[in-house]
Amino acid sequence: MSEPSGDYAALEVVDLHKSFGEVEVIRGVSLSAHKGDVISILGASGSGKSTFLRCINLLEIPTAGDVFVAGEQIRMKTSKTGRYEPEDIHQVERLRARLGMVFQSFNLWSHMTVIENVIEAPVHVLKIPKAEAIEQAEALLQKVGILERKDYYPAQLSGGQMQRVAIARGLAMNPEVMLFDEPTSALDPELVGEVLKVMRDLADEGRTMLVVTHEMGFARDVSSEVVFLHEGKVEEQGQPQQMFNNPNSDRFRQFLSRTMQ
Amino acid sequence: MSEPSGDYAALEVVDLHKSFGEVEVIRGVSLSAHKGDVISILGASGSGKSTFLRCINLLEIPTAGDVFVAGEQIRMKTSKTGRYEPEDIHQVERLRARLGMVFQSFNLWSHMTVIENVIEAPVHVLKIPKAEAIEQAEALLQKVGILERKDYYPAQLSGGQMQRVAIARGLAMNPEVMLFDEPTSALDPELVGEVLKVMRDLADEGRTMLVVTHEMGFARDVSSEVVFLHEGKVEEQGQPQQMFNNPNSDRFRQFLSRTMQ
Amino acid sequence: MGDSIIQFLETWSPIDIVLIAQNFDRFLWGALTTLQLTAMSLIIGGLLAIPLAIIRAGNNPFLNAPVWAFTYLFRGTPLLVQTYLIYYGLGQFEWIRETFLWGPVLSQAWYCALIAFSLNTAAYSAELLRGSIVNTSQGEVEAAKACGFSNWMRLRRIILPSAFRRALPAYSNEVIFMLHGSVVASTITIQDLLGVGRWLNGRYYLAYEGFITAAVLYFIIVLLVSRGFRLWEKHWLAHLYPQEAVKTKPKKGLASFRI
Amino acid sequence: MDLILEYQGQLLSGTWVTIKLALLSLVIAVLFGLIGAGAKLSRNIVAQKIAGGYTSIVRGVPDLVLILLVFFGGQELANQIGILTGLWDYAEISQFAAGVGTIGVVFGGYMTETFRGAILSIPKGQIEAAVACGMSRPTIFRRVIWPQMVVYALPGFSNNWLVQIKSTALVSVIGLQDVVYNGFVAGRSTRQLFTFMFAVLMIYLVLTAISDSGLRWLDRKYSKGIVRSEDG
Amino acid sequence: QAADLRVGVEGAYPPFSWKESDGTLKGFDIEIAEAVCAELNRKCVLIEQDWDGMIPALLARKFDTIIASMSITEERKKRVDFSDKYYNTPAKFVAKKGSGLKITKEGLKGKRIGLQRGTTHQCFMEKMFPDVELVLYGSQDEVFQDLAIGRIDAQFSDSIAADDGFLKTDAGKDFEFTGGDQHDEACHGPGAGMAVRKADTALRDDLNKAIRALRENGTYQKINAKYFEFDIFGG
Ligand SMILES: Nc1ncnc2c1ncn2[C@@H]1O[C@H](COP(=O)(O)OP(=O)(O)OP(=O)(O)O)[C@@H](O)[C@H]1O
Ligand SMILES: Nc1ncnc2c1ncn2[C@@H]1O[C@H](COP(=O)(O)OP(=O)(O)OP(=O)(O)O)[C@@H](O)[C@H]1O
Ligand SMILES: [Mg+2]
Ligand SMILES: [Mg+2]
Repeated sequence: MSEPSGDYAALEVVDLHKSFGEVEVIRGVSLSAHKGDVISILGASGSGKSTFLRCINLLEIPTAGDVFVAGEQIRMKTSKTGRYEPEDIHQVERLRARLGMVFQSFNLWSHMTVIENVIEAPVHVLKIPKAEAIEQAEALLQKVGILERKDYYPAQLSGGQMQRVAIARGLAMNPEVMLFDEPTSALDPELVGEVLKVMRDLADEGRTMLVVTHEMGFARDVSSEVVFLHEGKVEEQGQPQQMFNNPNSDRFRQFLSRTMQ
Repeated sequence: MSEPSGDYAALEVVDLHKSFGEVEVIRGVSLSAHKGDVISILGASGSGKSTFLRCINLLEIPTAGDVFVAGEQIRMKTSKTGRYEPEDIHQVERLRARLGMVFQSFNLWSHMTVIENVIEAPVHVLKIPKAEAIEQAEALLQKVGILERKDYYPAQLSGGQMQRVAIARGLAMNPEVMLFDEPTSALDPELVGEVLKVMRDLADEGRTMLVVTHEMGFARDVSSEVVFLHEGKVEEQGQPQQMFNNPNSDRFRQFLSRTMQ
Repeated sequence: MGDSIIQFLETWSPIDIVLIAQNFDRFLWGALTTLQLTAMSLIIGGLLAIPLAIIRAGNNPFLNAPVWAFTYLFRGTPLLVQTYLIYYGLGQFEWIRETFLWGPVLSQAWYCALIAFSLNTAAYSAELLRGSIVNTSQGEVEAAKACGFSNWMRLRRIILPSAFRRALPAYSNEVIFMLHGSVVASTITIQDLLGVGRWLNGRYYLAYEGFITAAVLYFIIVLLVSRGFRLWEKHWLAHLYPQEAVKTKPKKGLASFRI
Repeated sequence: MDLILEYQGQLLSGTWVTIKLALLSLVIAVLFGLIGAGAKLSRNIVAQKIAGGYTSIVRGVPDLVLILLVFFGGQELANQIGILTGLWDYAEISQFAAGVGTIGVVFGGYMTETFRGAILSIPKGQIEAAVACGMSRPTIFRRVIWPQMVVYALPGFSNNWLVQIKSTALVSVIGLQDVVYNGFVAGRSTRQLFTFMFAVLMIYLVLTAISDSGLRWLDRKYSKGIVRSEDG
Repeated sequence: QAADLRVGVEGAYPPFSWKESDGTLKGFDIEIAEAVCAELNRKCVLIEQDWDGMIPALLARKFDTIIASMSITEERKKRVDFSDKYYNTPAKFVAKKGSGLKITKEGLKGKRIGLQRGTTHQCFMEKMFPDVELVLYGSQDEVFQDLAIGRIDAQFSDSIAADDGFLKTDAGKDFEFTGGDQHDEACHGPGAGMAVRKADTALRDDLNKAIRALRENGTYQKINAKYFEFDIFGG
């Protein structure tokens, strides 16, 4: 999978651990995504997929392990109270800006219109001039097919539309990697398609993406690699064709049989 | 269908009409249910099923037409302002008490426990002594399989459990006819079964029932008669076997093909 | 020994504890007056509020308009002014002083306060209760109709019991506000808790001893009252929460948001 | 009516004092409310405890008692501090200052709860989305929390404000010549207390009615985009 | 010119002090205060203060002296210092004409007696008639108000204040003094003085000098004559 070039990976995670209180939810997961990779993360509910994704941009602070974004390591330290925590919050903020995140529940800012949602971070984090940000934002909204709704408020949109705006918002930062946490599972069945289509387009464009999903079709057809998590560990990992046709582990086989009917 | 005896029907509706403002939603529906009949009412969304059911116990006041409960006509009059309205609200209340109604959204009284919900109307409408009402209620709760939850509040129950309590509440009045308005469509798929089972048992017991439903299996297997409403009119009516196997009208055929996949 | 403690306190304490202790029984009487006045007002006001709320929730314009005006007037103006109006204002009129009500009721500060407070809390409680009557689940009302309940029975058995419960948390605030408001009594010669504080200060020419004592006692009373309400809510509102939610604390939005 | 005209100067100047008092104490209340809400939501236990104590004292002690305490006791305290530190000889705590300060601080306690509730009702996900975009804490507050908090807080704020205007009446008890005091004095000297108290009542009704409609207008204006549940 | 003299006054105790419809203060106390200031060659700043906060406000230095018909008493002397008296009038009960009220323990039993909170009269009543129901008011005006409309059976106060502030007015025409002069040395003291903080001995001495001067140069008598038919300075 990993390219042999001396080039660094867009995202690299090394031996990540995360506990909530006593319970260890992520128990040593490593993964690297090179430019253009589309990695699908599968796993049963509670297997730690969301937690893993949230640890990458430090929405959750990992208990151990390293994260590299485009070769730059997020520096961590152990505080006086014995907690593992980021050394420099500004570095964290800077690297977060290079990772676009799309949530299951969209999380659009409800007091801003569609276009305001999209330009917010470019203008206030990347300090791009507003006019330029608007231009880029309109191009992105065009791409996700929702330009004509740019002056609507989120509450006036359907779920599928909101998710497409959320994707545009993530893209607007021109991130190294886009992280998706079950982007379609809060949608009504008839709205899932429109979001998946946008994601397919992104993959075709060569975007680097990490996608937690229950959409087996997407995982099989679109991703370049599939990671199957089980109880906080990588149980199986590989190319989608091979994994779906000849699952190695019993657990993944079980998982497939339960989800694909 | 209708028995030849001189006996009156448990419920008889004659040429019922109902308009909301300008729009006529029920445009002349007649129907009679004899003791032991289970009549399923089918129809597309907006065809007027709920409105028809609600007109029967005057939750909506019909614009024209007559309703007889166990042979007694609900007396209507035309008021000075030209509105068609019940002549004697006490008669209406008395006859409503002889029709049990189960709503899509259960509508349990949230400030009362399960058992209080069930005995409420018998004690305060039928003036049955409380001890006796409790005894009967417990038997009913036993029948719908929820006796062990009798001291819970509705908010502490699952949807299926709530609906079974609502059925017990309807039965507690020992009504001539039970009216069901899509009793399962607010339930999660895995909870539908438990409610349908209770309804099947009621049918087997010989209860007279009018059921608005989208559950084709129930309509076909359990009901003694099926009425298909289309735009406020009876489009087709008959025995379930015959109707499902050889639909007469194109509309019913379309309806079936769309709903049964 | 005891004397030397008193001696010490008299010389060194920044507040005159000895004087407060000597007059503490008066403070307790004052507290009792405050409680009596508040409780009576709440009872009378509450009883008035129920029919008013029902009228306000209904749609009879002839009844609704005057009740609306009443609640608007009493909610839109200070309790102090309402009390002055009744206590000082009514005495302006000869004919009122000649009615039979004057001697036993209107000439007594206590009753004037009671009238003002009751009307005031009636106005607030009526609006509160109206809100929760209007928000009663329509489905539950229909279910009662379908069971053959008459209008009156629906109100009595379904709508009001449910509305009372849902109004309870807001009502507990109203009770606290009434307790706070009852200090107005001290401005019309009533020796309530604050009245005693003011008496003490006036009698011994002190700046704050009386007020501090009153403040502490008010604080304790409010604390006990809100504890009581919390217990009552737990008991009475059990049905509003799923069983688990009663046991586990609700998660705070930002509490888990770190960086 | 003639009498009211004769005393209209007194009534108007009193009304003006009442309005000034209400507006100034509102500024203090909002300030204290923001600080209090910040403290309650911070992870600093000490700040939480202090803010908790503050709100429960304000909730536990009637405002008139506090006003009297500040007006009489506060002056002595201020003098003592001045003497001990040698910074000032006498710092006047006027009736106006005592009124503004106490009412401001008291309603700051209620505002604390309002603002805290408003911040908590901002969906957590929206803040996470801002974090994920790399926004810094101040930016998140300024761009995401504040604009929404204002809207969520508006109903509670309106409510507090209406109560607060009415509370200003209490300063008449410490002799501040607001509309109640002036009305009362006028009524006393003319033996027409009903007439004057009724006039004062009407003045308050006008003040609250104006505020009420103003706040409703604001609410309509700012609640675009934000779907709020019925209550509040 | 020396610093302003800040004087605490009441404004609700006619004829000694009251407030006009335009908000200005008038009355015997007010004029005496102005005269004292003039005598001391200091500018007067009159500060209105409710009676029951008068001494606390003085102690808190909200003003420098109280000129508000405050009687010189032992109890008050514990907290503040007084100038010599500037007038002395007896205290009396006022009740409805023909009420037949007897000023004895038995006669007052069950009666509601109104008086101003924090006055020497409160001290007197609590000492001499501990079982009588006292109704305490913030100002003397309110006492008259309630007496007139019958909320209290009688009131007890300074006789001049009652006479001019009530009996001579329209509202008081059905009322009369009853029971003669009441005096208790411990409570009532030698008369009304000007209160100062204990440390302010210089001011006290100045005030004494001013009072003497006013008596001697006839200013006092002129003011006195505007309000009363006899010399209220007392013996
Ligand atoms: N903030 C938290 N505190 C405590 N436990 C948590 C927290 N967040 C997640 N967990 C626990 O961590 C485990 C993994 O959760 P996670 O949300 O990562 O699962 P998931 O694979 O995303 O599942 P799903 O498919 O349901 O979203 C679960 O057991 C969950 O209960
Ligand atoms: N209160 C009302 N006011 C106006 N129109 C109404 C009202 N209630 C129902 N309607 C209209 O009457 C028509 C029939 O509604 P009804 O609820 O009876 O349909 P239904 O067959 O029960 O549909 P569904 O399967 O969606 O429940 C619809 O067009 C609906 O919009
Ligand atoms: Mg998840
Ligand atoms: Mg329906």
